[in-house]
Amino acid sequence: MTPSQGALQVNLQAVALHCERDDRELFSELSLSVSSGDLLQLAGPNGAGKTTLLRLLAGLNRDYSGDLLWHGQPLYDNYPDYARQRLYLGHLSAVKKALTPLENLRWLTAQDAPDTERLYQALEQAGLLGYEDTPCQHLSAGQQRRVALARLLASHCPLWILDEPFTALDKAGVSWLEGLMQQKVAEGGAVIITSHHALEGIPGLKQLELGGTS
Amino acid sequence: MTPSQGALQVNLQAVALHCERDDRELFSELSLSVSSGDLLQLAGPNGAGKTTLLRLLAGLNRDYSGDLLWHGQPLYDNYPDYARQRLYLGHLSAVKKALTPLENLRWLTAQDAPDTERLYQALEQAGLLGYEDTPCQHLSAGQQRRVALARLLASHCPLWILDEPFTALDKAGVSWLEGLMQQKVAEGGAVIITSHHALEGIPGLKQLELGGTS
Amino acid sequence: MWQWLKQLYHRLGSPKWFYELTERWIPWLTLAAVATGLVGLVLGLLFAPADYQQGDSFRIIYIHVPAALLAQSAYIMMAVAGAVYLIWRMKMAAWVARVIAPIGASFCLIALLTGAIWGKPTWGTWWVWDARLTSMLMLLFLYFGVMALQQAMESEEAAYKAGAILALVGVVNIPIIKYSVEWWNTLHQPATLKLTEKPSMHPDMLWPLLIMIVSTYLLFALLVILRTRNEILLHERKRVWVKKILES
Amino acid sequence: MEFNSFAEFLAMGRHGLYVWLSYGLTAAIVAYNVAQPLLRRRRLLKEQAQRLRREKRNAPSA
Amino acid sequence: MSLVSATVRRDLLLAARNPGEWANPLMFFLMVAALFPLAVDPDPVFLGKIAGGVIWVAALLATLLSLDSLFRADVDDGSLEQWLASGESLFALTLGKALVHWCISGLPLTLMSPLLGLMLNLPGEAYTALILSLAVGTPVLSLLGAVGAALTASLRSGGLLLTLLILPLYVPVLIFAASAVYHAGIGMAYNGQVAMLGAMLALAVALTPFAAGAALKLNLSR
Amino acid sequence: MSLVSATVRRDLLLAARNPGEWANPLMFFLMVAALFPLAVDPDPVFLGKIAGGVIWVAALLATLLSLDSLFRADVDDGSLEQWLASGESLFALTLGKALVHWCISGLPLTLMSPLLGLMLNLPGEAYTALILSLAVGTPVLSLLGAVGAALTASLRSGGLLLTLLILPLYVPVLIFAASAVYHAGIGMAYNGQVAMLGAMLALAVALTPFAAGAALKLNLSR
Ligand code: HEM
Ligand SMILES: Nc1ncnc2c1ncn2[C@@H]1O[C@H](COP(=O)(O)OP(=O)(O)OP(=O)(O)O)[C@@H](O)[C@H]1O
Ligand SMILES: Nc1ncnc2c1ncn2[C@@H]1O[C@H](COP(=O)(O)OP(=O)(O)OP(=O)(O)O)[C@@H](O)[C@H]1O
Ligand SMILES: [Mg+2]
Ligand SMILES: [Mg+2]
Repeated sequence: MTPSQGALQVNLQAVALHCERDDRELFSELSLSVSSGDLLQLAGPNGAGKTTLLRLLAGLNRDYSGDLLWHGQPLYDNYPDYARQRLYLGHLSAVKKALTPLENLRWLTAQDAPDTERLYQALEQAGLLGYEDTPCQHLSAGQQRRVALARLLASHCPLWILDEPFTALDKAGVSWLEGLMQQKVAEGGAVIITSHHALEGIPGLKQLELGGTS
Repeated sequence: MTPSQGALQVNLQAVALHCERDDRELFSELSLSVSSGDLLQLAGPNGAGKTTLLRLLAGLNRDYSGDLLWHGQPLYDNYPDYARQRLYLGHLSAVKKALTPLENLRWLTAQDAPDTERLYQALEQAGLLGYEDTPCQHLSAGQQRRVALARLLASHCPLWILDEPFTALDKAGVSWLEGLMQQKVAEGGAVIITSHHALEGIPGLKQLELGGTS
Repeated sequence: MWQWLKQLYHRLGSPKWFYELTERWIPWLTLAAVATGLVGLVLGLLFAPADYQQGDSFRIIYIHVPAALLAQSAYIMMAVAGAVYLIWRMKMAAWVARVIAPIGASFCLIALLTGAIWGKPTWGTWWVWDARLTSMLMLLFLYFGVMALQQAMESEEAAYKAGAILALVGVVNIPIIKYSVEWWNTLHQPATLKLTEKPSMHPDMLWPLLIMIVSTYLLFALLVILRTRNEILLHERKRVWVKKILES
Repeated sequence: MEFNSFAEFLAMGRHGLYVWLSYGLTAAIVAYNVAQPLLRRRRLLKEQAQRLRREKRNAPSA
Repeated sequence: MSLVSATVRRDLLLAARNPGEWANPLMFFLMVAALFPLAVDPDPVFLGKIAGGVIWVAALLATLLSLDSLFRADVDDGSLEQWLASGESLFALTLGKALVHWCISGLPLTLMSPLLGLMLNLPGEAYTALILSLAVGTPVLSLLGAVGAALTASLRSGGLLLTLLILPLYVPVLIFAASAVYHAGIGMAYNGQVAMLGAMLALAVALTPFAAGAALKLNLSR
Repeated sequence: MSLVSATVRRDLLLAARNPGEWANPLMFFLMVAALFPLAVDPDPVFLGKIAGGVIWVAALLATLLSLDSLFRADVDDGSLEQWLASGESLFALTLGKALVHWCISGLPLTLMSPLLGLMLNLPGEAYTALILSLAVGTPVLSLLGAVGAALTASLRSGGLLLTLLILPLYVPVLIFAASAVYHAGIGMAYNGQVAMLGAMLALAVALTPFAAGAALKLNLSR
């Protein structure tokens, strides 16, 4: 069941998406396609609909019209398969405060089930060395965010969908995460993020600007 | 009791502060002073202790040794007075999801009790025109943040203490907030913030770098 | 036959069709409900003979029994409509299901209140923990639960789905509740008082009752239609055909 | 006809209170159920018509 | 407008926005009272004897459950932090909170109680005592509860812990109130018990807001 | 390791880290049963007659209270979003959750019940029936409760609403269980009732996880 390393293949298409919230049209006739090697940033002012679009793409919200295709098939025809190929990280990071970073990471990566060695490595790379066994409620905002991000290192999903991943990260953290994304793209994966950060120095970055009213 | 506009006077001193968490020393022998016209940014990597220091300065955490002085008096000798002179905005924004921006703002500014006209103006400046009567649960992350920030406009406190105020704001929002802070400083107020943003183009910005282990 | 059913289903799913059809039905339905109601009441209150045991208090039966019957069938209808929504995502079904809840709860309340009032002269007490009374009370709670849940949900779609799921779980439980309560009541200490066993009623008493039952169902249909039309207006307000109605 | 006079009808053979209380409560509940959708319909039509007019007015300028 | 009155207004507004907040305790009250006949014995004479006690236990549990959210939401969204940052008297704030809580829980329960009395066959003489004891007793429950809610406000699974802290404090109220209703039911005087409840209320108004205020400060150092 | 077993393990770990999670329902159970004699009549013979019913009502309420947090925390911290994003079968997940819930609420209650029996003077013949009915009945409570908890997971003041939704569904369990204990107490057979409870358990295991899974999806579109 674990996808083999070699077969990193992303092909996600959105055709003529239309979505409105509370009588306000967020986007319409929006089409996009993301395939291996793409790094797509959704940009736009507050309330433009970035989070909404991201959740649609992740398959977490069906409140739209239009088509979402994964390898040419409607997304929901084989949702479990899609789910195993994409990693979604939202505003909420699913980190339990009472558990340690290691325990949290083990749950977060349960589907890939990497061995403990791998988890330690991931935590180390995320800059949490020395905190593996501290309950997360004793960590700072940025450190908790790093726990959630550590799962990027321990997972095999070819497609990452990240909502404002840079929140609370310091400068070192930001460039570390940028590096990770570049590496994923170079390996043949793909990344979709929303961020108000200007992502500099990342080759191949595509931007999709969503218009807003505010 | 309302402080008059003319008497903007800030004089906050920390002398030889020392704080440790979980046996790890966050800072020691830290002294700083903030007075009218100052804009102080606490910087440093994740887990350096920025939030901790900010909460000490705001009088929300007494778990330290050293002295905190407000106009030369120990902070806690006349805490209610200090409380009315400084505005604290933390990670959590005290915005009730079931209420509208206007209702939320009215509670947030209850101590200053500005009239409704003023509140509308504040919301307008915060870019929330047209959303005054939408329950906050229907607003995006950045819009909710803007509701919390709108109180900066409707309050008279000379000292602002803000923890990562730029979170979730788009570019327009960031420069709007920078402008607000500059204006406060120019009026003779003072601002202390933590942020991983590089604050550019703000004259008189002082930075305090906290060291970290990560 | 199958084709016809399919066609009917698609029509029912169309708010516009429903709205226009009921436009024509409403006067007739109102007329029928009021007429049967009046006839039933006149016959029941004026012409039916007094019960030889209970005297004239038995005339409460003409509202009590129809309301009790309706309250039970309305719950099932609500659950069915909810299921239709869950399975086929038919918006009309969601609106109907949502609209039935307060109406069904109203009739349930009527049955309970009239029953309680009736109990005072016949049993000498407002309430006993009789099997039927207890299960009726539970039905009221189930209605309230559905209403409160829909009320509490933030998004409309979630409210419809949550209401439907709860209604379905409740429908499985209604027979269980009913039989367990009956069984409990017979095994436990026998109830001191019992609902009158189904009497072989005098036709002069029975006819008004049947007419009232018909009238109540007609009234129910009317109420459901009226409320559903409001839902349609609200949700389809941006459709051209609704705009026309609004402009006229 | 079971009753000889209106007073007798009202008295319902000593059970008037109970009978009329039941019928009264029922009437009230039914009346509420009938009135609610009618009033709501009126309000809805007014609100939505207003909204339409507002949108029409704003459409060219915006 | 001071922060206290602003908070009272906001909380009433929230309750109005979300009717569940006051309707749910009421329904719970009804249901617990309905469970007892099912679980023990539906015989009316028997029920009449335990009615006062059952109604009071139900009222107590309903109050208890509605307490959980008293400060929790304010902790979670940062309102509490802002309270503390405001420097205003915590005494007044907690008193205001308890007042709002009583308005949306104790008051409706009191008004509803005669209905339950009917269903459980409460003796006719006991109704006045029931309503009186609830009217004086439930504010005490709200005030004491505020202390517990303040202590557990920042805990995740506070609900049950709160129960544990508070139930023992509720015991005296329960004893006097139930005894008032019971004595009324057998035609005896019950002013003594109601007077005791009144005294408890006075004491609670004077003391619990201090305790609750101090407890809230604990949530401060996080 | 699949997500289901990982979740079961994580939840057990969380319960171990925070003993309140399983100790509190137990204490509540004890206290409600202890309140009762205070509110009604402490006469032992009288108590013995109602003991079975009171113990069951207390168990039911204790379960109910502990249900509130079943999915709430997972919604708040984003775990639920991750579940749904994982694409794994929700049936298994909710079944796992209900199982964990029973292990930390129903099971301790069952083990604790004889103590309460002693306190309330339960007739000696009724102990087996009490334990048996709790052992078979409380899993049903957990399973039904999971549906309610899933429906109310994303609501702020879900706790009481949950009660409202679930209590009517608990009535049959309560009736059969209390009647089993009662009949055992007066020396009559009670296999019928226990068999009914068993049937309910089978039905609940087969059906409720579907309903709970569907309900969890509701929390998705936010
Ligand atoms: C609050 C109290 C009461 C409730 C909740 C209640 C409930 C019900 C229900 C649910 C039914 C319909 C049963 C069915 O056919 O499915 C019913 C029928 C009936 N009830 Fe009541 N009832 C109450 C009090 C009374 C009283 C006090 C009387 C008269 C002494 C009474 C007389 C009847 C009769 C004659 C029928 C129709 C005959 C039958 O279907 O068996 N009810 N009631
Ligand atoms: N409640 C707590 N109990 C014990 N230790 C804590 C607690 N909160 C934070 N710490 C520790 O204190 C240190 C400083 O935390 P703080 O939140 O002040 O960091 P910060 O500088 O704000 O970081 P960030 O940029 O990530 O927000 C961290 O190393 C953390 O582990
Ligand atoms: N639950 C909801 N119900 C109704 N409308 C909503 C809801 N959530 C968001 N909206 C509306 O949808 C619009 C887009 O919201 P979204 O969260 O996608 O914005 P965003 O681009 O992510 O903004 P931000 O940069 O502030 O995070 C907003 O105008 C908001 O008012
Ligand atoms: Mg967003
Ligand atoms: Mg911080």
